[in-house]
Amino acid sequence: MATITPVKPIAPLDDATVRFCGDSGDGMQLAGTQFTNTSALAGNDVATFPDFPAEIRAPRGTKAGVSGFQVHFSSHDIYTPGDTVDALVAMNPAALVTNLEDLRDGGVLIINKDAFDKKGLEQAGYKTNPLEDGSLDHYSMHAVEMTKLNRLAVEGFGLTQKEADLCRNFFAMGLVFWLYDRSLEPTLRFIAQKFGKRPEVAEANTASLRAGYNYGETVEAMNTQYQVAPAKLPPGKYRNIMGNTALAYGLIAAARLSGKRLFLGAYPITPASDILHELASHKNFDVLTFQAEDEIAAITSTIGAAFAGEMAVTASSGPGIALKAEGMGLAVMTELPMLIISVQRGGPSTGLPTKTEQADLFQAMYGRNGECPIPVIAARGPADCFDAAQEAWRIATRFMTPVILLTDGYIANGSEPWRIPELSALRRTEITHPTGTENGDPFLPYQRNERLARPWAVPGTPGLMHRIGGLEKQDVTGNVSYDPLNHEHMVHTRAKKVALIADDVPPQEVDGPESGDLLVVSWGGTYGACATAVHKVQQRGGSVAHCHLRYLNPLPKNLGDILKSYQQVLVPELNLGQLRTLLRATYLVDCIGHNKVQGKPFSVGELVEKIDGMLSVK
Amino acid sequence: MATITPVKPIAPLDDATVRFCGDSGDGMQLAGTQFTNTSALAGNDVATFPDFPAEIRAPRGTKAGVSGFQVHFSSHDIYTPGDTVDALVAMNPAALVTNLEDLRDGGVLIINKDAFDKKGLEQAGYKTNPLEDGSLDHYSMHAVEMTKLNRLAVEGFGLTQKEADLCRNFFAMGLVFWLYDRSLEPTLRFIAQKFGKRPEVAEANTASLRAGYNYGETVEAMNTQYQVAPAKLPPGKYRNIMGNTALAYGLIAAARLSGKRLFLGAYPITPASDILHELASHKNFDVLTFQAEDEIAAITSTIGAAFAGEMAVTASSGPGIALKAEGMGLAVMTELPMLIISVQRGGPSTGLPTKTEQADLFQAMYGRNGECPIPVIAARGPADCFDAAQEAWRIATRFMTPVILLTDGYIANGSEPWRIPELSALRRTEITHPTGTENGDPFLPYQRNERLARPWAVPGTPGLMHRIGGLEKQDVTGNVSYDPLNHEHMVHTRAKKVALIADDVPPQEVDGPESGDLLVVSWGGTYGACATAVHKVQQRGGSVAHCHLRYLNPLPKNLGDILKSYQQVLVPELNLGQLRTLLRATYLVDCIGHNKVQGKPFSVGELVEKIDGMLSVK
Amino acid sequence: MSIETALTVLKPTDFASDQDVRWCPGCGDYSILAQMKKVLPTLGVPREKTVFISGIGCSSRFPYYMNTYGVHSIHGRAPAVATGLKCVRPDLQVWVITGDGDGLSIGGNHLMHAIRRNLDINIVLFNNRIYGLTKGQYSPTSPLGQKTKSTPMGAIDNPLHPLSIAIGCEATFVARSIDTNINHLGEVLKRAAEHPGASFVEVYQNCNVFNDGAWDYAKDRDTKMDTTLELQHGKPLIFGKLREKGIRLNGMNPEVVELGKGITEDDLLFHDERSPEPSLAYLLSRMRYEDGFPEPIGVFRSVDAPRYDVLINGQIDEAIQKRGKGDLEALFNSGDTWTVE
Amino acid sequence: MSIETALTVLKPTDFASDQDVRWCPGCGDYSILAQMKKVLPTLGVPREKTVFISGIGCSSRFPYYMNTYGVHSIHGRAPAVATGLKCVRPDLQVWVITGDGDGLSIGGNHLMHAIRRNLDINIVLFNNRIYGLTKGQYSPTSPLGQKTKSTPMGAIDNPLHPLSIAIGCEATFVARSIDTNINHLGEVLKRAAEHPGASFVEVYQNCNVFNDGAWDYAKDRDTKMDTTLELQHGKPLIFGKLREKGIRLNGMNPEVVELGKGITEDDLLFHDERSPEPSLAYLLSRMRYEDGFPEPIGVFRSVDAPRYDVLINGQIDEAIQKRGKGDLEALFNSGDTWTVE
Ligand SMILES: Cc1ncc(C[n+]2csc(CCOP(=O)(O)OP(=O)(O)O)c2C)c(N)n1
Ligand SMILES: Cc1ncc(C[n+]2csc(CCOP(=O)(O)OP(=O)(O)O)c2C)c(N)n1
Ligand code: SF4
Ligand code: SF4
Ligand SMILES: [Mg+2]
Ligand SMILES: [Mg+2]
Repeated sequence: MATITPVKPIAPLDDATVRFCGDSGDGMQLAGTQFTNTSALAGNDVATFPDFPAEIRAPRGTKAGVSGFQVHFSSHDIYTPGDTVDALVAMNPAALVTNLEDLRDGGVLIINKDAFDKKGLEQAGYKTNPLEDGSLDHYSMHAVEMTKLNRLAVEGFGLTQKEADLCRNFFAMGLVFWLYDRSLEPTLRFIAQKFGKRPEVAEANTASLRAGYNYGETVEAMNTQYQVAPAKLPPGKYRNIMGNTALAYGLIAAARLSGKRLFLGAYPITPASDILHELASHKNFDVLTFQAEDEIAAITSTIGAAFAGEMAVTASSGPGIALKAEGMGLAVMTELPMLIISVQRGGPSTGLPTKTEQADLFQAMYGRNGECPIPVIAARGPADCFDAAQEAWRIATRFMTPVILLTDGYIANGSEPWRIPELSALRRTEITHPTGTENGDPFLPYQRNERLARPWAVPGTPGLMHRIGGLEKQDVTGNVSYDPLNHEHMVHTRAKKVALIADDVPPQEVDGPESGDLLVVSWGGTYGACATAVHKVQQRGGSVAHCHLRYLNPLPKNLGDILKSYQQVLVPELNLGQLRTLLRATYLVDCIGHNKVQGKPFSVGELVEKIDGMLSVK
Repeated sequence: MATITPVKPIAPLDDATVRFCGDSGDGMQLAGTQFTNTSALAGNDVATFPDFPAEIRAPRGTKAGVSGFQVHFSSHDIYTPGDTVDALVAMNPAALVTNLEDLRDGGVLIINKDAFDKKGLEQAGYKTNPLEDGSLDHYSMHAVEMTKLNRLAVEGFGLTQKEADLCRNFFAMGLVFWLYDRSLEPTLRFIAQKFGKRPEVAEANTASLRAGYNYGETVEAMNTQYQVAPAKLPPGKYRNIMGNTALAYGLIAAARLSGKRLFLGAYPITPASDILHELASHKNFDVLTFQAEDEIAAITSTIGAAFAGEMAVTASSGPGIALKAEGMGLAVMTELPMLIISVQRGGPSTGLPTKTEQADLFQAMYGRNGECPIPVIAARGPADCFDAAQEAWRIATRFMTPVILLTDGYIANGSEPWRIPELSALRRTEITHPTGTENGDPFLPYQRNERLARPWAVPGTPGLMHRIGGLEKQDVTGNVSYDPLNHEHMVHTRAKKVALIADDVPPQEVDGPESGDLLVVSWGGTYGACATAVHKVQQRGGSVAHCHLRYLNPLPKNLGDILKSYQQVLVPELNLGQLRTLLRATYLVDCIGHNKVQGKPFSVGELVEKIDGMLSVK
Repeated sequence: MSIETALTVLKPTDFASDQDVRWCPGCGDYSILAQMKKVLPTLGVPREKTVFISGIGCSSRFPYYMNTYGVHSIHGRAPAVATGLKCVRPDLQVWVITGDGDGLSIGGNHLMHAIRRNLDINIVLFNNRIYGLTKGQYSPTSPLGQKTKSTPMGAIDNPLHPLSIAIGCEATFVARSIDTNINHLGEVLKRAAEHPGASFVEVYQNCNVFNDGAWDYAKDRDTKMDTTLELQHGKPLIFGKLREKGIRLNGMNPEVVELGKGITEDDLLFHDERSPEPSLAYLLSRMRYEDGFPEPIGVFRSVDAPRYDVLINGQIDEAIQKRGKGDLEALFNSGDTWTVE
Repeated sequence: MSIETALTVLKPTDFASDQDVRWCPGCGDYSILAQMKKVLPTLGVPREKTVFISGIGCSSRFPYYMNTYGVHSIHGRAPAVATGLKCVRPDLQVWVITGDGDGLSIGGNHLMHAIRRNLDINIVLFNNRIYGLTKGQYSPTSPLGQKTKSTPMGAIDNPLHPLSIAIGCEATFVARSIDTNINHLGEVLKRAAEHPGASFVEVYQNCNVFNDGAWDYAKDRDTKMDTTLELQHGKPLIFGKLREKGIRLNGMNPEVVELGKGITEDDLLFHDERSPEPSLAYLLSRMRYEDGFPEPIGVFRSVDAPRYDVLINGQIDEAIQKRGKGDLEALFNSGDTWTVE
């Protein structure tokens, strides 16, 4: 196969989007991750979007079993995994039929021809073979006998046929690596490390990878290679990171920098489980992970660990957060610092467990009995989870309050380059625990400082014994109190304490002109799509600015003024308008929503269209 | 004691408010209830407000152990138990000190003098004896040696001293009965019925009651008797009813009139438990009460019973409702009719379990993951619970949806006269279950009618076997679907279905002018105080109207227009402004809040003051 | 359970719904599904009178594959859903399908209470000693030391034994079977269905993706005769390839003995599934392979006791008998009333 | 439990907080409180190292009355709160106070899991067979037929037996005492405190307002010697006013026998609280007054086993030993990195 061929032309590109798709068993997530890492190492900015099938493995070859991984890589800053795909790898007919619509006209289509047999076509619902009926003519299509070629490549390593076929994703990777002129080195290192204990597998995977690469280099049909130059990212050391990993790192860093043990009380649930998995693998950082019997035990054990004086965290998603409602009430009443991480997924009820959504903002704000305010902040992307986790802990301890941190399935599983911070640049959270009272005075567990925070006295400290609980407390003493005016005072105090956080965080910034025709207000994981869309319109001279909220409760102090500086306000959300409702109620501003509830992120294109529409109406 | 004395003068009154207070063990609730019934039977309109101590019985004689019961009775329509008290019965110093501030200047003060010994005074925190230090001079005070007189009265019935003292509340009742010229008959009947099996106790109580009455008639110091004429209530047969009882009756009636068994899945919690108790005592109405192991089992068993085709209900309060959040999501996804009754109490967390509050509206609206709309309606008073329960069931079955019915501790334990409805006047809810499909067509469990309701096919029906659950459903077929556009369609469909209810309910009415200076908007248990306050100001010519909402989700269709017809909108609530937030977000109207979070209802006076203030500012 | 005779004779395939079965190829769940479909037609209960209720988990997808009524509810709550259903509709045959996580972790309390109430429902717990659906965390039945995604250094929670718990919660019917032991499994499911009261069945189920081989010792053709023991009512506890071994009681402790050499069947412990005292069943539930015992399969306990669904409806009948069928008019007019003209 | 020696010798009153005790006069909770205050000073753990955690119920007010750290948490969740606390702070002595409703109804699952994890906490369940705080509904331990506010025609749920459940859930320490049996109660609380692992103690407690006399048979001076049996390790099961009766094993069934007439102590069942096999403890937990047995009090089971709190912290130590104390810089830089100039 390795005949010498003339070097093919290389076309430079600004950016490109590749999607690998195939059956759940085809190793597409691995292919995507490797391609991402390689691109990142090549200096591109990258953004990824893994798209899993619903939890249960569907029968092989069916549409329900299709798994995809999209990588957007670029020579400039990017924030989204891309709207349309430039190159699609489809390992079987089901993958083709469910993904083709996202491939741009004229895009590269790489297909495993061997999978397009009668059964495969039937399972995908094809009446005729698309490889033969001309329906793919407007793509740059490469139907490769991948199964066959791959088996040949790994012959002689003593693998069974099933094992041999498991290498097929490396063949596909090799081909795409060639297409985008990528180095094989990082993946070869990965293979050596991962399969080191089974040399025959390592060798076979290597052979597959090279065979795919060589196929691209050799075969006449593939006549153009593309190259995406390194991006001009701010200088620094980078790595690629997934949202849940970054979140876990942020928690570990926050604990270390505040001198605390880290306790996670959690019950597995998609897409939050990886936080548990990640933290469980870092026990040498004094991280205790407790897989509780349910979400209620998860949050109440978290309350126990918070009372004990350590950094206590619970993490879950929609239905699991619902179960924590009563516990959150206790957390508010006891005024203990802790983090509640809500990785949003498609709802309501069990909903769409593997899909993303932003529909749990109301739940975070209001999903409890009584007047029960909890600060809410949201991360805007995978790498930002690192910072958001630390900021949440800072607020929690400064104000002695539980804090809800919202992310979503898209952020949690997506990845992007992360500029590795200098340790010295990280903000340390100073925590002081009272050590005693003066002159034998009684300890007053609900006496407050200027931020209305009460003292965090930890068990083991002589002289500070006290009792807390869910009944209304008398201010200052913390004794149970049924006094009407004290109750009103405490309801106001708890509300005011949360409101005061607005004084402790930076004022809201706006990206774009300080006033104008349109302001786009976003929160959470839609940051990338909104920022990109606004930039695009700005570049065309549109009078539009972007305001992305990290702090949802309390809202930033200057937000009202900002909103009133623009003629129109657009609030794009992956829900039916939850932030919009909050903004309307708070500022009486007639915000317009752009809402999508399809279990998937916004495309930049649809937002640009919406913005253009609003600008032209004016 | 029974010497013949001249008849004392009788002063006619429009209305009066009496409060009995004493230790939890003093039988004040019974005294209040008897006085209420007697007044109602005398044709007065009545409204009551029992005020329990927090759950645990405090040591006898302490302030924490004081229990009170207030009765407002009148010759005209009344809606509240009264702001200030005309006559206060205080059985001990602790009761006096905690209740005196509500007694109007010059009011009647009846005191059990025997309880004002050193220990009693100390427990109440009195430094000097108020009976002697002149501090009670501006009341019409009667310090009666009740303990002693009562023991004398029951001598000879063979009671122990402890048992004798237990009759003391009847002595106090007798005295008050005399004061307001009430008949002893109803209470004598009650005694005969209740203590029939222990004749010595019945006789002793009778003797105490009469002794108290005779004391009033005889003793020189009590020189005026008052009389409140019967009220001009609409003609009909009346009885006195408590909110939780009326609610239970409403449920029983709704079940009967829709041809269903009634299933209640509930876990005890104050102040909702009485619904369970009441329903459990009416098993001969085919009422099944299931005391579940917790609130989660309560709501999920309710879902099971709803799937089974019967009328299924769950009832709880704040923390218990929080635990039902996940179950409510399943109820929404399965689109089954059922009722979720939330009897609000003071929050957050365990809060103030025996006190009232309106702070769980947000929880009802938003306390779940995902876009998860549930219709919310609220009862406005004790008797209204009867109607509200039936209306909730009507909506649930017509639209195939869970419905949340909000009441509160004030309504639940309060009582008022209830005009007993004619059976023929009650609205029947017609329910049809599909019995089969045509020509062997497959059954489509998510096919919708014009109200977007799906068919309620019940197990046992041949040919209609189907499966439901919490994963997103394909519309029409009900199969699990991960399709993005179907998900969006279903999210919109569920939202629209709830929105359509607004077409099915009467338009919002306003009490007062159709436009003007001020509109007072209220919901739930504050109806009485708001209506009374608005009437008072209207009588003085103030340009104010009252709009009381029964339907909170969806809001009435004409509400936006109504709000915009007034210069100002006032929203009084026993929370920090939850309805106000909804109204602001929905209509962008700058509603003003009047908020109180003290675990007790509004007084008419404070609302009048607020209204006057707003009218004068204008 | 009240069983009505179906008019038409049904086949296993009649119980298959039109939905694609979506478990991983090779999953033990398939075999349990197949046995269920085989058993149901033999019970004489029409499909429309049969309801499957489950929580969340791979196992809990079960109802979708049955052409009966069904609820795929929320995690851990199936026993409670079933309770509401069965109370108002005691005429229905109700099955609860759960997993070791669904039933023993988040749903432990409901399981416990459904069992103690002795509602006439049939609970089948698919025990694969792992969380399948969420891709491989340890479960309450995972052995100490098991390395999973959430326990990279090994599990440190003592595993729960489903049958011990059930017996600790006043269970009236307790049994165990194995996914691949198809005849035995069918028989056990049938016995469970026929038991009037709450039946609790643990099925050893293989998750070949996240915990492959967890039960190999009990399933392997070569070892299973030595590692499991088929319980039979009134029979001594004998096992082994040649039925050469038995269980004898030494005080309160069971011990494995070889038959022959002076030990006869009469020296062995005899199984009595109907013993009113649950201590024997409890003792059997403690016999573990890792302690050198064969693990009993079959019916551990089957005793008659009042059923909650019958009692709750019985109180209604009794109330009606005593007080007459409820009369709304009389109810409304109870207590003191007065008339305003 | 790691016990440190207090420098000053404390008295029972030192453990009283400044809050008024607000149970009904005559409530059995007072006596339990008094015994607790007596026992704590004997344990040598300073007050500040002691934490009481409860749920909701009359019994759960307990922490307010102790001059230690405390959490009056939410209904049923105390074991979970305690778990979080004990994991991060194994140096603290943690008590969980719960009721029959709090612990066995809403909180059953947490109780079960705390017990099986064998965390070193001491769980005391005040069993008054009623919901006290909510004024008189039946509880999971209320007997069949009991008429309460929520069961006007009598309860129809089979009662749960707290100790049977605990033993069904792998408990390492299980005991029972009675509120008014003050010396015995003190002794049992002390044993519970000293047990390294999860201790579960059921206390028969009288609610004189809503369920007065529920335990009279076991408390009444005239009958208690016949209706209860004080367990002693290694001793035969003897009871009766004259210690004239005993418990003998007949197969797997216990039976009451009269001593003398050919029956000697040696024929009786001997108590072995340290038996690795929990079947004896289970059998003892089944002996009920209503079935003609004396109800055992004292320690049913006390065996050593690995503790969750030790193991979870042990894994941290092991990880540090193997991989070094976590280095943030190294963590951040793990995996492939690249530098942008
Ligand atoms: C409230 C809630 N918490 C968590 C989850 C996530 N979840 C789904 S199934 C499952 C465990 C499944 O394990 P098991 O019951 O053993 O079933 P299996 O998949 O092994 O058959 C979990 C944790 C959920 N769906 N809902
Ligand atoms: C979530 C929730 N549900 C219900 C309640 C109401 N409640 C408080 S205590 C209690 C039961 C108390 O019974 P038990 O545990 O036996 O304690 P006791 O009062 O008898 O000591 C209930 C149902 C509550 N506080 N929270
Ligand atoms: S993950 Fe395991 S239990 Fe779930 S379907 Fe696959 S093999 Fe079966
Ligand atoms: S209600 Fe019962 S348990 Fe509660 S304090 Fe009173 S006597 Fe004790
Ligand atoms: Mg499992
Ligand atoms: Mg109790």
